[in-house]
Amino acid sequence: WDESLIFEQSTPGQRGVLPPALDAGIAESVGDATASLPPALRRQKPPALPELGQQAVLRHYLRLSQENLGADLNIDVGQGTCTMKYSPKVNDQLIRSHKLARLHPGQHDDTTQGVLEILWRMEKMLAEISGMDRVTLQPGAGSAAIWTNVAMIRAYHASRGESHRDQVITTIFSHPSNAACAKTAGYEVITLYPDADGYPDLEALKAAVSDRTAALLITNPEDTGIFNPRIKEFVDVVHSVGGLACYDQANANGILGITRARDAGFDLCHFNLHKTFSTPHACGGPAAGACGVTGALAPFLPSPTVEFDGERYFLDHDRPESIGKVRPYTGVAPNIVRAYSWIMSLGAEGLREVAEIAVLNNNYLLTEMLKIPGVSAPYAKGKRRIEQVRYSWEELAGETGVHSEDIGLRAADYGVHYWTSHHPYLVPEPATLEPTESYSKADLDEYVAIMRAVAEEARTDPETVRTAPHRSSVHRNREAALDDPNVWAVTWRAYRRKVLDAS
Amino acid sequence: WDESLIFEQSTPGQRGVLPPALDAGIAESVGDATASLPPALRRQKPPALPELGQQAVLRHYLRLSQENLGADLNIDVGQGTCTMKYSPKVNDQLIRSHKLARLHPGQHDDTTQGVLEILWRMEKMLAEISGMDRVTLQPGAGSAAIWTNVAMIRAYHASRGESHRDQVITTIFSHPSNAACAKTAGYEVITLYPDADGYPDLEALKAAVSDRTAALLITNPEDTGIFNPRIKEFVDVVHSVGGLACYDQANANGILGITRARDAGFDLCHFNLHKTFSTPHACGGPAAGACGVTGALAPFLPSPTVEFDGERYFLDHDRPESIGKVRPYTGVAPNIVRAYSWIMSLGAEGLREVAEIAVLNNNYLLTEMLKIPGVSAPYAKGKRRIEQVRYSWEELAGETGVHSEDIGLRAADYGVHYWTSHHPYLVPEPATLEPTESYSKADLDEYVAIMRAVAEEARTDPETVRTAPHRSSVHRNREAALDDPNVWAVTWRAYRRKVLDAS
Amino acid sequence: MEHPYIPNSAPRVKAEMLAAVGAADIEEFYADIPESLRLRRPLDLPAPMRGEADLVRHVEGLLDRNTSTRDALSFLGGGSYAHHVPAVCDEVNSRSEFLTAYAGEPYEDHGRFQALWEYQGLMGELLEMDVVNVPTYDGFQAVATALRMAGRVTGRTRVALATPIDPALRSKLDDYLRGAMTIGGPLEGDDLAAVYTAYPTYLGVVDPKTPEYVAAAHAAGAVAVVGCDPIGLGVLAPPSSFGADIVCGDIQPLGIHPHFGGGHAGYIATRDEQRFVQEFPSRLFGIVPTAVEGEYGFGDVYYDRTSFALREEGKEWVGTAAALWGITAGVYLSLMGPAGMAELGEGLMARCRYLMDALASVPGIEVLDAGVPHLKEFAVRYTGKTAAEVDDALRDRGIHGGVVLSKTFPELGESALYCVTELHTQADLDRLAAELKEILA
Amino acid sequence: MEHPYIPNSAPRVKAEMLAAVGAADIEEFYADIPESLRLRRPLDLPAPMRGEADLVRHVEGLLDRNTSTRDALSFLGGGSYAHHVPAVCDEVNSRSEFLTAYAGEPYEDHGRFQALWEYQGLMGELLEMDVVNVPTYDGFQAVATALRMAGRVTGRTRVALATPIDPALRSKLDDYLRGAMTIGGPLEGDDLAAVYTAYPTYLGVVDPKTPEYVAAAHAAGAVAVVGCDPIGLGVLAPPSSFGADIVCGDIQPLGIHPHFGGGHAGYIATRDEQRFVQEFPSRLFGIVPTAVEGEYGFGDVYYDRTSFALREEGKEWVGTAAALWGITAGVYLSLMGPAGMAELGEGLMARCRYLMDALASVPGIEVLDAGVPHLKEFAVRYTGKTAAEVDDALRDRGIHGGVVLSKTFPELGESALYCVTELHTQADLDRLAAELKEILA
Repeated sequence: WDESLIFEQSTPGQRGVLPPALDAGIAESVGDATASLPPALRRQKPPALPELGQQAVLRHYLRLSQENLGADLNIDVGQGTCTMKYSPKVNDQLIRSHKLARLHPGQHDDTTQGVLEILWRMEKMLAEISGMDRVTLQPGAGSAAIWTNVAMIRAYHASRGESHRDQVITTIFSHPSNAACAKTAGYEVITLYPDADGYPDLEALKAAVSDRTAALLITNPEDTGIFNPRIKEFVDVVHSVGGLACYDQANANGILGITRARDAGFDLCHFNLHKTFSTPHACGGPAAGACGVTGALAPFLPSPTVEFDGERYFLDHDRPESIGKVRPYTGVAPNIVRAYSWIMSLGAEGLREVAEIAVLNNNYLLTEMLKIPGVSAPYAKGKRRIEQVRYSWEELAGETGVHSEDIGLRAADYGVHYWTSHHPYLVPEPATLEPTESYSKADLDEYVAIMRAVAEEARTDPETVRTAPHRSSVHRNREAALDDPNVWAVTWRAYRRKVLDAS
Repeated sequence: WDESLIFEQSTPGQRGVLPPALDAGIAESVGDATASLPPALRRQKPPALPELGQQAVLRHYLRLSQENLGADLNIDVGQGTCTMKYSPKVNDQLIRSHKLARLHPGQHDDTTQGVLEILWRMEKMLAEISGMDRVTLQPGAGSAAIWTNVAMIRAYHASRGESHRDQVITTIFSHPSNAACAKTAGYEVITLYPDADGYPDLEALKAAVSDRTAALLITNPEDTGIFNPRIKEFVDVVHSVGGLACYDQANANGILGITRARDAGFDLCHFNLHKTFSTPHACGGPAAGACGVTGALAPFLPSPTVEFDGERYFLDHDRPESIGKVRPYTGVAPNIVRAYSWIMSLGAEGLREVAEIAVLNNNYLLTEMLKIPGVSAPYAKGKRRIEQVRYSWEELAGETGVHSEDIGLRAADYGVHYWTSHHPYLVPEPATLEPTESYSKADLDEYVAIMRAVAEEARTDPETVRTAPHRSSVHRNREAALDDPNVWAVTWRAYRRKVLDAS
Repeated sequence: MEHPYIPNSAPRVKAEMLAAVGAADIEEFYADIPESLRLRRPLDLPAPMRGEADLVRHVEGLLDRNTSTRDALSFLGGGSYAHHVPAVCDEVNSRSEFLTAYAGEPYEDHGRFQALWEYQGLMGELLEMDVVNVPTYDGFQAVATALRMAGRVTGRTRVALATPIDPALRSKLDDYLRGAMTIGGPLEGDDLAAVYTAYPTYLGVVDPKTPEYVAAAHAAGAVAVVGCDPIGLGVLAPPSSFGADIVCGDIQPLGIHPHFGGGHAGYIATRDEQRFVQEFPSRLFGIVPTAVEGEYGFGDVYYDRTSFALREEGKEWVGTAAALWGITAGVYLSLMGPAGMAELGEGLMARCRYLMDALASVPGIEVLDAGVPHLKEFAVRYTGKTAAEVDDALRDRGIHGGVVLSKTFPELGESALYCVTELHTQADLDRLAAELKEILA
Repeated sequence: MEHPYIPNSAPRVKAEMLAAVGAADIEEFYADIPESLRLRRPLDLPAPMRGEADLVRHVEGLLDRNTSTRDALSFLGGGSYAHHVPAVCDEVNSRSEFLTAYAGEPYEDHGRFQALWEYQGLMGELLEMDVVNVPTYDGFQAVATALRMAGRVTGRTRVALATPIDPALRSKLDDYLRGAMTIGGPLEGDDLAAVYTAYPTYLGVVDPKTPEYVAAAHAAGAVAVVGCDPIGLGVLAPPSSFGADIVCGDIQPLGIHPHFGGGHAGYIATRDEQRFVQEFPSRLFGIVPTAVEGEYGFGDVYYDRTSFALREEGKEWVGTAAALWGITAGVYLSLMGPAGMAELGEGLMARCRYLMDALASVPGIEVLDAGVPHLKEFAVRYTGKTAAEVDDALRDRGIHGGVVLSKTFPELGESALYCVTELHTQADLDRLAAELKEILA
């Protein structure tokens, strides 16, 4: 398909779904209830929404869905640091029950004992996995969890009269939200770069810490896939000046049951339930995040917490030191139930198998990728990696002028994703592959074969790669329009006004 | 995609889903229960099923689904006489409830009052729509409903000591199952052909009837879309010799609320719930059929019937004259509930609108199709049609050598279905279009535009049409293999043996 | 009225289209229908529920009056089975692409053809047979057709029944074979077209003599037709291994919910011999090369035997059937694999035996055929209470008891057919035994 | 262990891969992790439920302990709403292609980009505003970000609240604006960055003075931020019509189930002025020509303002958010169209007024703000019983009563916030009134 815009498919008078009719008794009793509105608050002109029959709406969105490449449909190991593992269909089925979907989050606890028990049990399981004392499931995603941790760090220092701590230290290979959340919370951000071996620079950290240090926000393994063996020293350095250590565990998949945040001395950590615990990413959310903290930080957890008195589960809103709400209610319940179900289907032994196979897959992929001429894996040459590897096509680019981005777009022609990864491009011509435990050896072999084929094309027929995609729904964007205020168009209204009416 | 065979994707040791573990207490108590099997009945070698992880199985079938063109995704007016109307998603949602899906049909009536009420109400509604006295919902599809009617006709005559009636009369434009079911039930089949105007030949009928006549099985309108205005005379002729008149109402969509089987004197009729009452066709079933009969035939209905004593719904198995079972239990319940929901969303006024718009759409399509050079609509020139039209590309074929079948395969390249329709090809180079009420004017215009484009291609570039499809998952079959016992392969086993091992 | 299901009901569109076809009004299209046949009043139907939410409330309200096998512990079987349905099965069969497709060609509907061909192949592995049809309506139809196929193959007209069969199936056979074949009599004779054996039998028995029935058929020059629940074939030998000629039955247990009787689909399998293949009325999909080297195409094998092609000269008759359930069963077998089917079969036999033992110890219950192997079902006889009384008492305690046999198998006395599935835990089985002990005390 | 979710756990494959990478065992990959950090015991987790059916039974068993808004008549609102969700919304958002997609490029994920761009456009029509973001997490985040945008646009730091707001939202704002902006004070002054108005208010009022609050903001040189439940905009004037600069809120009412708080997604809309556009932290999808004439492409507008591009130099921060709900809301608005949204709004106002009238006649209930228009919610004060007592009594009668306000709005006394939706029939509303009459008698 190349499906047209829904706005172009409108026919006046067509209806997609009808609201329930108003009972005659109500209509008789109240008349036109909208008559009570002052004229300025009564809509004068109906919204210019398109008018379509139900089947036409359905067909439109089904076709758009077929123009989209979900993880269920491809060998999805190339989403940068954001590879999605298999999200079991049975968990989707479970959360569709009206017992969850049509549960109002403001219901009395007596009517929500089932979901509260799941939240409570999930907290206990994540506490065990991280070694932390308490866990909140309220944050809506990984970045929101980072924000939540920063807010708790701020509240912790404030409670101790140490609000003068105004610096947060992070590393360049940590997710940008670590830096950005700290800045938004009012902190000055200090960024550490890797040393020659690819580890965050411990000496730089030592130079950076002071009594202004509020916290270190750090990932391990970083997106390079290299585990920092001196992580406990990093934590100790920060603790030595009174700062807190906060562990971004978005990359936890390879170390489940192997090592835990608490064991390295961290005060806070967070997980992405969608990355590590299998919930689907839904085109970019809703996801779900979880923050684990030590007892010292627990008073600052978002409100409410889920508690159990031995007989009954209940929400505790009476938390005077809490940072309050980071989100309405208690979190993205369907994803929490999915993640709970996933852990329950695996158990301790299964989680460990997840980690081990994810790491095996990654090192297998590394071995095979490095056989492709033009590919390298910067830093820590010859070392094993944990969950992912940031590769570089620098050599191929130098040879052919074909860039990593081009390779990604050409990969789309072969039916797989490939993402060049986060700014800034510290690694030149980067590509981050993360196979997780979900993909079979045959899948990994196929992915490598695609990479090899594209690399060969870059040498033999670079134009084809540079002008890719050729087999996608559409061809390469003329991107300039996206940064030009005179023509960018975020809505159909704006497009009509700025582009259609102008031509 | 061009997805490989699932048999080619197997890796030993992989598992797709695990059965529940046996409780230790059971295992201890009974030991190996299979040990009780005599060796000849104990499977010695595991079945050579493929071994795949769950995600791989899912991905395989999702990709196959994307290689399939459901009615939800295209302008599906070209499925011969079998066009599918829009099957509302809300009805699919309703039938997925465990209250229906996980209802065992052998449950006690006290535990199935809800579904029995729906069956009962559905019978009443179809009785009103057809004018008949009783309706059974047991048949699994349209052809099974035809069989059921034939079986009731046979039982009726037998009950009256008239088993000498051994002939059934039908028309060439009636579905082949009318002729085939009658034959299978032991009847000699007499087939009427259309007269010059396209109506079944009344004189031929008069010549055919006798005291050997068991029944007339007839469609109206036939697949030509022409309503036979003398239908009552046909019925009267058959009645005059003691035969029964049975109405194949697969094409009822255009006459809902306009005219009824009973009004023309019919003794039996049947509907396809999937054609007329919107249930999805599921790649060719399960569908659902319904047979309506007059009181005289009611004793012969399949067993059980659904009855209501004013307080409670129940299944009545005590029906001594019944033909018995045509299918396990009481029919394809999910489709019956869907069809019930569909009627309930429309009501009498809505059903009439369905009929009227279906007919309007058909006549609009006829007008537009006839503007394409090379197309004709045989019979009854200039007359309006009811629900569908059998067109002929005879002129185009004569001019270009491109056949109707080629046009259909080329239409696939434009993303729509087109089916040449049933044997025998009485109409040369046939194509039957049936737009139903589900498609918008814009849809119909697009379909006609595709037909016009293909017809033009047939003139300007016949090779492209003759070798179509070009944009489907695969190219034209080498069909000879399908009729050669030495190479046909209905299973992977047979393919391995006859093709792979042989080469 | 503008209705969401009828886009051209929008008045402006309607007027435009009438103008395009040169009609004054829609009545004009019905000019051929004589006035005497016209219904000149609105149909007498319930007032519609045009709001989708109203419809949902109405239908959900009705369905809520059912007590499903998820709501109450169930031991019902006897032809419909509440085995576990893996989520992937439901996911695949609810895909719009499969759910709403119909009769497309092997090109734009390549996926459907491949999925059904793979289903045939997966069943072929399970059954160890080379020909399997696109599913027919249900197991009853499969058996009925298999027997008529046997009649055509042999030119004979009598079917002998080797084992007890489902009385409802018997009713179907009586109707479907009427005039063409007779049912009953000994497993021998020149008139014998087929011996029909159920494996397991309707009463759940894996009859050790099954191979002997097959041999008897062959000795008489008849076709051995075995009706077989495929769910057991991870542990039970496939009937082909002891010589069955036609194997048939229902695939509903393979990943398909009971759907109150809507989950049935029939399979028929034979060896790859033309004398059998030519007698199938059903469609048989085959794999075939295409114009492009290396591509797999699919199409109809030997189409010119069907009533689609030949009308009354075809074999019996064919319409659509239950293709979606065939695709679903294919998904199920792909998920289960050899190990899953073996574990499942072992688990069923173990649970069945455990429950037989447990009920045998309940005073007032006699387990029938306790000495022979059972797959998942077995019959019991109640002494002291009627089967209906026991069933009512179980229902009061939130249990769907076994299928009552008292009317259909009067020779067994007050009896019922209990069925286990892999969903039953030890606690479930113990609970049944405990409740029955109380009820029969 | 071979697990269905871990294909390479099959021992033979594992061995083959280890050999390929030249590793003796998997421990080798963890060589960099110091022994002191290694967990040398199994995690202490519940025993797993490896059989899918076991898992289903366990989780369904837990969820069955909930009483949903389908199980009991509900009048809960206050930020989460159980409006009708058309089946097509659920169908689209459960498609694997959308559900499991993530961060693909505009080519292989063209569908996601187009669906989200269309969502922006549909919201743009409803709001009559030219810029709408890809959804952020929830309405709270949308309001919080809108206010910080206002702070950046004006260079000022105070937010004045014109109307009562959700106390939970207030908690969010206190955290999110801390250190950057203060909340409270008059609707005037040189320090005023924004006036925030809820429309309708948390107590359900469509405040006739709303345009005046907007005007006050403008008079002070501040940004007028209006928090708006979009469900009412078929009948309520869009805030842009009376000058709102930033409109924001939650789209959960638009075709998304409450999901026990998982159904939220936030929108932020502005005029197409660079001073606003440059302050969005969120992604904004734009339509763009491609290399092929006539094709529509989609991509990120003005990406170099985000933290993805600039880390701490970007505007606030951005991660993923709630894209699937944006697609869903787009489906909803496409289905409803202008007529649907108008009928829906009229129906909500009528039911709300009817229930206000009905409860006003119940002795012991005082309807608050009865004289001004309400969309779908209103507050009542109980005299004689506490709100908790009334809520308990309603629950005993199978009704989820309105959100209890006694603790969050002590100034209102013993009070509760009742919400109607289009799902309520007259009988439902009459039933509530009758039950309350009994309870308060």
